[in-house]
Amino acid sequence: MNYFAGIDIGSTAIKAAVVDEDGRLIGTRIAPTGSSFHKNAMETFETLLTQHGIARDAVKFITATGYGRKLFKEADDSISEITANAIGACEAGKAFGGVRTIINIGGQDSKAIQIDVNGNVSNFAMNDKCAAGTGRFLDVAARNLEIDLEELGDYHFGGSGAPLTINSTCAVFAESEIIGLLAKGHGKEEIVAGIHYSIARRTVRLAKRVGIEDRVYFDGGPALNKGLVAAIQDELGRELVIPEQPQTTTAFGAAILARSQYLAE
Amino acid sequence: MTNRTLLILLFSMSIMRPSFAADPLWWSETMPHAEHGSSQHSHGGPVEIRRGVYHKNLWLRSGAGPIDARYLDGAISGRIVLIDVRGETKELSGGNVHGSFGVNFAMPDEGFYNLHLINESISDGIRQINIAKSEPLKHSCREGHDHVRPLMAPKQSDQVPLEIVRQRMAEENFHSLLGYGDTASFLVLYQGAPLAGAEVTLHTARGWRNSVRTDAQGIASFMMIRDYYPPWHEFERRHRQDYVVHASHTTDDAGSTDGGSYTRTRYLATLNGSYYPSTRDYRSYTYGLLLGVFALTFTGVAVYFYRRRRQKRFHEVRFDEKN
Amino acid sequence: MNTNPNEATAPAYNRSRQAREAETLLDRIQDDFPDNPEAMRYFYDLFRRVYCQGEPVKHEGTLVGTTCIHAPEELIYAFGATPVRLCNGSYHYDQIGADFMPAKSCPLVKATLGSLHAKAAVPNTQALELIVNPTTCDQKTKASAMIGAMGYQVHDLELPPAKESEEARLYWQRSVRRLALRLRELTGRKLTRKNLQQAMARTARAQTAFRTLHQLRKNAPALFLGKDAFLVTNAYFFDDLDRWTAAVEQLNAELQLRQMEGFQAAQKRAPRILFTGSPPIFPNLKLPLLIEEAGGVVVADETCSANRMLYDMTAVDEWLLNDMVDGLADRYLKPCTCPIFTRNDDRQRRLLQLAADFNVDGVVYQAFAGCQVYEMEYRSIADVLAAQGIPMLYVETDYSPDDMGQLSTRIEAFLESIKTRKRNAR
Amino acid sequence: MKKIRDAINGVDLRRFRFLLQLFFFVLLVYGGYFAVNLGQSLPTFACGFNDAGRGGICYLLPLQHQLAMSWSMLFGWAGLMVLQGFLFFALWFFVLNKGWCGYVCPLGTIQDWITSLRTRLGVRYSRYTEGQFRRLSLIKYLLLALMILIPLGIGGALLPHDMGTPFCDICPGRMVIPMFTGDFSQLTIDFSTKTTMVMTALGMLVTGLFFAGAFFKKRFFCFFCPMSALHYLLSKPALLKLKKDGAKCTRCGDCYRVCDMEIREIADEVKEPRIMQDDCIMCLKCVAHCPEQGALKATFAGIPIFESTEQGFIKRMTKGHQDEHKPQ
Repeated sequence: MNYFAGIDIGSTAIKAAVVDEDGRLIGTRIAPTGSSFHKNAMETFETLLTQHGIARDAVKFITATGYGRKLFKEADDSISEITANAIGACEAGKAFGGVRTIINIGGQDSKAIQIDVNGNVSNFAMNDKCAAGTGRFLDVAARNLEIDLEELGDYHFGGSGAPLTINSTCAVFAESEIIGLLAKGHGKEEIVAGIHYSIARRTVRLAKRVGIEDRVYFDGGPALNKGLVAAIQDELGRELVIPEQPQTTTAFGAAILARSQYLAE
Repeated sequence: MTNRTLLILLFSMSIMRPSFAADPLWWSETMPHAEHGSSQHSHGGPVEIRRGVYHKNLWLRSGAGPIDARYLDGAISGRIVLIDVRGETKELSGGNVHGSFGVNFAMPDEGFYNLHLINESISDGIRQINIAKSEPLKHSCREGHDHVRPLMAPKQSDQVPLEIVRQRMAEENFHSLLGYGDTASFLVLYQGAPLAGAEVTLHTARGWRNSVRTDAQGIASFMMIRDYYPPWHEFERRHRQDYVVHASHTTDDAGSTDGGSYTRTRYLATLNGSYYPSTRDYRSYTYGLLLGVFALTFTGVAVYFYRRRRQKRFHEVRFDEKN
Repeated sequence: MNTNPNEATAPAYNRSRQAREAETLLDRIQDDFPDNPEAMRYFYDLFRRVYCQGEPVKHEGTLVGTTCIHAPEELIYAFGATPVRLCNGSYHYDQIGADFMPAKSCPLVKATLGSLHAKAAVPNTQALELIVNPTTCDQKTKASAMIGAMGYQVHDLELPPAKESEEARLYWQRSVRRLALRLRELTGRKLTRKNLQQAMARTARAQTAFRTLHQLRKNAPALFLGKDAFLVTNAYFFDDLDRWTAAVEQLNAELQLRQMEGFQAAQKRAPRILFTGSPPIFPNLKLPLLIEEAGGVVVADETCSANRMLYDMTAVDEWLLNDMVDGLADRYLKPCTCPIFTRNDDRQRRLLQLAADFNVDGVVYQAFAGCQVYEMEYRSIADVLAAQGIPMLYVETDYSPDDMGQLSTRIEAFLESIKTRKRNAR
Repeated sequence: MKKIRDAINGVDLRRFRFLLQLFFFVLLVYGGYFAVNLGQSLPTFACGFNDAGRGGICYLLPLQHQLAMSWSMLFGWAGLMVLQGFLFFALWFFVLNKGWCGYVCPLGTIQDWITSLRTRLGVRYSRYTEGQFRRLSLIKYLLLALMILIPLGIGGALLPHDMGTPFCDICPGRMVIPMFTGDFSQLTIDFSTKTTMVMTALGMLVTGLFFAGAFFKKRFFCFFCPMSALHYLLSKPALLKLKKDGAKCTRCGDCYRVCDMEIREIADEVKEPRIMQDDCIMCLKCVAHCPEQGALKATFAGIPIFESTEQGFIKRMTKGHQDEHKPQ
């Protein structure tokens, strides 16, 4: 049996995915990027293989994606995460009846991608170089509020009052604004909801730039944050399609591409 | 008795009376009574156009010059022969044309037609043979101008004993007009040969006349005088005036005919024609050039100052082309 | 990134920050790509000498700085002076220039100000006796007084904000004639028919060489990479006119040879990119380099550091000074597709025609953060390109290298989408 | 084939045009001496007053003449003749379109010679402002209307007969062209009637203006030429055409710069391929001065015969650069 792997080396986490000859997802694995990401990436990949009892030789083609894709020399090919994300989302979205718009929030960036029925990118937009509206923004906020990243979702729904307005979109200024709000005695719940809405507004603006069509697929780590999902849905005015494992869509896409590239050759 | 009937009486008498026959007979293009009908101007004098075909009216007049010659009311004896452009001869009969005796004939082809009247009478033992000739031109610009050159040459008739042939001017074409100051030359032929020393007289419309004798080649030349002096605003560039040329020749031929016997024979040939104001009479180079030069200078100077002024007012930067 | 400053042989100058910036880029241009044309060596060496070793700019007579393509250089040459284009691409000077201009303003103008302010700037223009500053965009217009305050003589060459009307044309012609007066004062020489004719002949020869190069880039597969093309046109800013022309003619000859041999400078299916928007000026060739490193090839451009500067040629009807100068004025105004002008349609049409002529697969639109006119024209350009089915990537960036990673992702994704599109089209 | 095409497109138009104009000038002004006769329906100023040398006659002369016929004739059998003349005129015209103006017209050629004299003297040309241009451009239609209405009025006996050819009276061609065969008889004022006096005086004024105007302004008279207006009315089906591919145009305005007739549309119009305007004289200088491959072209019966090319432009400009010290 031949297998194909996709490795997404992102700014905060390394994601690996393996598919079989029929394109079925065999397994995925997520690990923090850390400082020596090359070593970590290899480890993640190899651990994934051992978990599923796949020999290294059986993996016929590896496609790397993410910021570290160029430096991962073990890969057979590399692909930008936008394309990989589109392919992965298109494939994963089939379970939901097909998707045409993808919103991805990563550690350092956020993207909106429009794809055609075949999963080809027809348009995309990315945030500017600042970290506003990205996973990093959530990170900073969570640290300021002294709560875990995973708890943000629960806080979002826990508030009694309306979400507060966070004016600053910049992660650095938002930090001081949050501290100010805390000092004024506002509840963490309302602040968290405010942060989610702030990100949601930015994200939706990005999505509108590429044009929203059909179902909207939402992936990336922050897609696990129920509060953020609710805020985006609220701003967007429609339901989001969220995969089971939103972090690995891109790696899955890379793996699918690895398979089709191998079969094409 | 009205004047008119008296005139007719006088006329009929005059034909009877031999002394009248001494007056020259000549053809005229000028309509005797302007109120009759209408004619159109064309290159070659007045014509009547009937269904696109040019017709010429010519009236016979008796008398020395245009100023005192009479139109004839009744018929006159003699033959009227028309030689058309192609040289074909046709006898015409005269009749009443717009109230006076004359002929009317069609001129279908472009070019010169020759009309001859030959009339003779005897009185006091002198046989007088009148030969009145006219050389009308038919030309319409619509026919174009390419065919003109071969048609220009004058024709001679072998049917008349004494003939005056108008010589063509230099560069003459169908549009050429005889103007004041131009020289008109006539060749006098007797029995087809140039006749030297014959007396030729030219009468102009206002009574001026001049007589010269033909030279060895049989040619007599006249310079046309200006005899048209209207106020300038009434000046007409196309003011047509008749002239008539007489030439006579007397021989000692004697004999007798139905009219009696004679001891001498006198031939009297006439040829009529038209002349016009010369361009020199109404055109001025001086004023023309003055005006032209004025316009040129004025425009030139105006543009120069306009450019200068703009340069100053807008501080327009212009470059000196002199290196 | 790939840095290997050759410190052993380079002089001390090499240690300055901006020299290192230039060095890094030159290394990337030279070493990261195989099969650079032999004739490009002249340009690589030229940039190393001028940017890394601080060689003074070669010139005859007075050196006259220009801050935009609208300054008619033939006039400057005709007065026996040498023009040097001061538009700067260095991040180092951009940061210095930030002292003069708001941080959010155009990096090009900031860098220009920075380089004028810096001592021993690069390119080394020594003492500029006059700077001709066309009043193009707001930032260049306002830079005039700042340059003046640094002690330079500045001539504001007034440019109308629209170019369609006859009034604008006449206004500009007057403006150019006034520049001639100023140059006469400066040089003390007279403008003659012969001088101007010779100056025009020189630039016409240079433009002819450029046009030949431009046409050679129509070839598919590409004979020549865009990064080199930008380097060539950037050299025109400061290089000796005749020397530059000869080098380009040599390059053309080599490319023609390549054409006959069926050479490929990039992959056969490499997406052909039309570059438009804010000008890539050495050493800020970030975007064209990223495109070509990601496997695309820049086959044509519509920027004022290359095509817009050199493509359009002067026509003269009567070889009289007045007609020649007016003809020059027209050439610098009428065909210009700079977004500072009121209407956008000439630029739209130019892009569509370039896209058609060069068989372009996609357009990359660079807008310098702070260059509002390019930012504002983005939508209208995007619309006409979309109507023709030509994909476009809009990139807002500046001279800082911070966004390199993110940009490379976007560019790669863009090229990948073009490739899929082409695959599907087949 | 491509070589021939390149050679044509790279032609030195100035020279080519000079020679062709000279040829036609000799043909039309001196042709009569060589028995050349092209008839009287020529769509160009082959002046009929040049009796001796003319190789054909400008259609405006017979046209005015014919229209001055009495109405009964004009609207009767003679009308057919007028139509026939017009047909011949139209047939001649269809061949060259306005090329008759830029290449054949003797009066135009004379103006080009005057222009060339001016450049030799180093005097710059004048241009109209846009407003002036728009207003002056209408004059030719006015003249055309008068040129038709006045003879018609004469035919209807509404106007004096001596105005029979009103345009010829004021056309500088009548004065200027016969001079070339030594006939100066037209340089006069005709005092025979008031009308002729006024008309001939106007004629002389226009002649003076013509020389001064043509010196400062390229093709000065052509702005007012009623023949040009008549041409334009017939120009659509003509064989020779001037076409523009707007997509290839960079609107650099080079064509407009060199245009003797200051036609802005040639540079600004990018949608309509049929670019010829009413003032155009089809000198094709615009095509020669266009640096964009195929942006402007002259076609004959749909076949491109002269096209703007980069190479041709560069060749012609290089020649201009080299003609040092010798303007023109």
